[in-house]
Amino acid sequence: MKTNPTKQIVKLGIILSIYCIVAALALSVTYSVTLPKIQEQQRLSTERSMKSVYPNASSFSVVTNENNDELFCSIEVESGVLIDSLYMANDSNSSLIGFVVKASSQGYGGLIMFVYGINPDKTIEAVSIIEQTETPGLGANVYKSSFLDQFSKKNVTDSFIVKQDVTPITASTITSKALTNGIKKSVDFLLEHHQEMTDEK
Amino acid sequence: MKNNLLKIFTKGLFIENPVFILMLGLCSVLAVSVSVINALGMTLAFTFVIVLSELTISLIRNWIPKTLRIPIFIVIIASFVTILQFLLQAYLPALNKSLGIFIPLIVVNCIIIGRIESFASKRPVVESILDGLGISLGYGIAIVLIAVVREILGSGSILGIQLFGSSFQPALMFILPPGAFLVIGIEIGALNAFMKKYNKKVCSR
Amino acid sequence: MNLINILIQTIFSQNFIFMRFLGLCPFFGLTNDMESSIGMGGAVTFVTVMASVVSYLVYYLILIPLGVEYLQTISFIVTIAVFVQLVEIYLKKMIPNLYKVMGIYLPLITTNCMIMGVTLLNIQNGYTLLETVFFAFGSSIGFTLAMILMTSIRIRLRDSKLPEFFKGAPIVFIAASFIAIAFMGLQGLGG
Amino acid sequence: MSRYVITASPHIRNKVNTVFLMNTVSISLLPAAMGGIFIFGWKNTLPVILVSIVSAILSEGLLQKMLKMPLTWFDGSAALTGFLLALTCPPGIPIWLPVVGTIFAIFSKQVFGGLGQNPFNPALIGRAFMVLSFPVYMTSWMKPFSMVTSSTPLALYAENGGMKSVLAFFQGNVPAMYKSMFLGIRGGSIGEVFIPGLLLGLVVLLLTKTIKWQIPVSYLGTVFLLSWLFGMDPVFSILSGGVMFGAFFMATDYVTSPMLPKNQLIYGFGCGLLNVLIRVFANMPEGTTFAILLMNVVTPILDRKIKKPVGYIVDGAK
Repeated sequence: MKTNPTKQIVKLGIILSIYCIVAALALSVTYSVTLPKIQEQQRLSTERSMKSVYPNASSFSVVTNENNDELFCSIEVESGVLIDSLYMANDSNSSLIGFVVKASSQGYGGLIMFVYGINPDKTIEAVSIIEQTETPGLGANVYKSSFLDQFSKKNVTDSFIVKQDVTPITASTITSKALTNGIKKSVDFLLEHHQEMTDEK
Repeated sequence: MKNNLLKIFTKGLFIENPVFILMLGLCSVLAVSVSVINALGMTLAFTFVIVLSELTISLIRNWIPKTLRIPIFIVIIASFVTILQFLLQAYLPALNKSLGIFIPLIVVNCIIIGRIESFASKRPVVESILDGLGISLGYGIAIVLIAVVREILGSGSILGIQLFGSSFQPALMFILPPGAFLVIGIEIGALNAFMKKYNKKVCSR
Repeated sequence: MNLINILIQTIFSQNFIFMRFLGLCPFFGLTNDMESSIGMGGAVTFVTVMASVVSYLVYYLILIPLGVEYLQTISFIVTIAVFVQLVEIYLKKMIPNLYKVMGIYLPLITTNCMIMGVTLLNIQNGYTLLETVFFAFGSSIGFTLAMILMTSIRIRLRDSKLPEFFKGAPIVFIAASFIAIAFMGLQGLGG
Repeated sequence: MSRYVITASPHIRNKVNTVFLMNTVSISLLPAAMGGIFIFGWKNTLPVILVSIVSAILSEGLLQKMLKMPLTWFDGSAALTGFLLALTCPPGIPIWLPVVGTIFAIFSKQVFGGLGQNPFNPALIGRAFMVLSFPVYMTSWMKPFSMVTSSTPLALYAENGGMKSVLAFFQGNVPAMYKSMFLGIRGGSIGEVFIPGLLLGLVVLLLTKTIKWQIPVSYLGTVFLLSWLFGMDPVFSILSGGVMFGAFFMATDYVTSPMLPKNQLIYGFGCGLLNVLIRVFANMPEGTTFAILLMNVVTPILDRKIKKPVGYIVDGAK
């Protein structure tokens, strides 16, 4: 028994399309159900990283200009150092505690993403690593408090030079330099370009 | 009958272990076996996709034209993988992050398409689910066995709990790529040696 | 400069086989002799580059305008499967000689996770079309290089008297481990 | 063409020959080793060397027993592997480190069927394993004639921005830099620093016809020219790190390097090229270990593809 080949192809095409449509429908339903939850998770993870810098702050808001456009969104300060965004941290009386900078720097094994706080008295509040792909056991120790704590209360006018005023992670000079340099360069850039920040200090 | 179902379930564990014996789906096995937690998470993700895909395809196996079977299989697997991605992003974002690209890559895992082609597209639903569960368990056993060795030797911990004092120096190479190849090689060798001994014993009896 | 860095990284320091564990099935299955490794390498290179471009276009010209980026996984795998089918039909009809060489590898390619991986990473890394082409080309060359090196060792192994324990698959994995050790020295090449 | 059938190199099946060969290489290592012992003090070096040799011999015996292979642990090859490995270690490392390293090194040889079958240089695999696994210890160097830690000149080059900082370390005095580099008054591995000893060892190897000139000459020549090209002081480049040690004692290993002189030239060139590329562009300050290992992988292709060696196994020839 022979069937018309064109008819056959059309028939197969219709069958495959039905499968695809059913699949796409199922996916869009799942997507719309899970979407609020996914967005919630993303918001939570950003907030968690900012809370790690200013645990007492009650709200964080993106720093904007007069037109409500975000300032400092994905600005490359120098090759490898990127300011992702700048937030203001306010306490429950909505008075300013400090600024949170989300930035990244090119490390040994890829980008190191981190946040840190700048206090109004021009000192670093705390540094926290969001994401990194450094060598396990070496550069990956960048998240440890033994390394990060030395930035706390450091004045932004300090020199930030590894092996001088910053003790590197054991045998991971490149990673240590990447983070130190990332903080220093982004802070310098912000102080130079952000009027509001310098005014208040 | 019961015996037969049991056989379908257990064959994936050792005799037809997808990783150690058939050596399929190695990419994800080697990549995520740096820690036992990742290994368990990957097994969970894999189980979700293979069981649901086998179930679905076994249900509709009479409505799949033979010439279109591979594209339809792929569409169904890919749908379940995408659903899995949504679920992970919504409920287990940390796991989603640490498994990274190997979640969407479950789509091209040769184990799944192989089981569907050779089993689920021909067998009834219950058998297909059992087959999926058995294969997942075999996959899980393999990936966890590799991860246990790599995590102990490479990080000195298991499930993130430090096993030794601070003076213990883990050999970092085991959590680097060469460690993955080395550990799976030695484990397959050991398994072969074990099977040989076991088979000989069976024969002599 | 960035393009050259992408090439160097994908071929050496971020080699898809030794560092990223993608595309392992043919790496272990087809490295018994030089001809099939190079043949597979060629077929993979062709399909990876073309599939990357097509899936790039699908993503930016169809998925994004329609606002359905979440269909990425499913549309990419369908794109690759359809593309491989078309290549097979085309080669069979138009260039039968090439088909004879590449034909046996083509069906295996749809489930080669390197190709799917490359198309996903192109989007994940936010590459431009040109960067996509370089990334796809570099990774396939890196794949081919890995295939050739593995074959080199396996040729050597044929003459060896291996201990019983390691015969077969285990020694191939262990040899791959040692090549990966050597590749670790190239970390950082290409930035 | 030829009636001879050659199996994988080397063609040492005779036990006496193996022992003789291994001992020649071991003896030629002695001057460099003694230089290292003198420079870094016997307390920091001698235990490393002795433990390494003993542990290599023991692990060879143990592995051969476990894998049910013929016992050849006293033919000198395991001892040589241990000796070579110890000489590439930084002085003063914890004593368990060479033990772990030699076990891995011997494993990498036995796994392929023992001496003559291994595609990778065992001592180098052992060292690479140690560098990747315990990088903190393997990059802690010692200042000559003291117990103070210091950097190697290559680490200065890699981490602090090129020749400038190396020269600054030597107060800008180039002849003084050459002199102290030549005499081994610098941080480095036990066996790599004392250049006169290495050269003496090379002379012994060449005079006894243990090795041929091709690999060392093309290796060092390539390093010299390429580092010049990339703006590194070429003399500094060949005096620093383990290039000389690698070119004389590691790259020339019979089992893992090509057989034909022409291929040996290509092999040496490849080692030199990779070595300089790693030093200048990659993360590691020194690349000798990994450069030679990468060329080990290529050796079978060189031997079979570029030119078929005389006596290449033709199917059915017997």
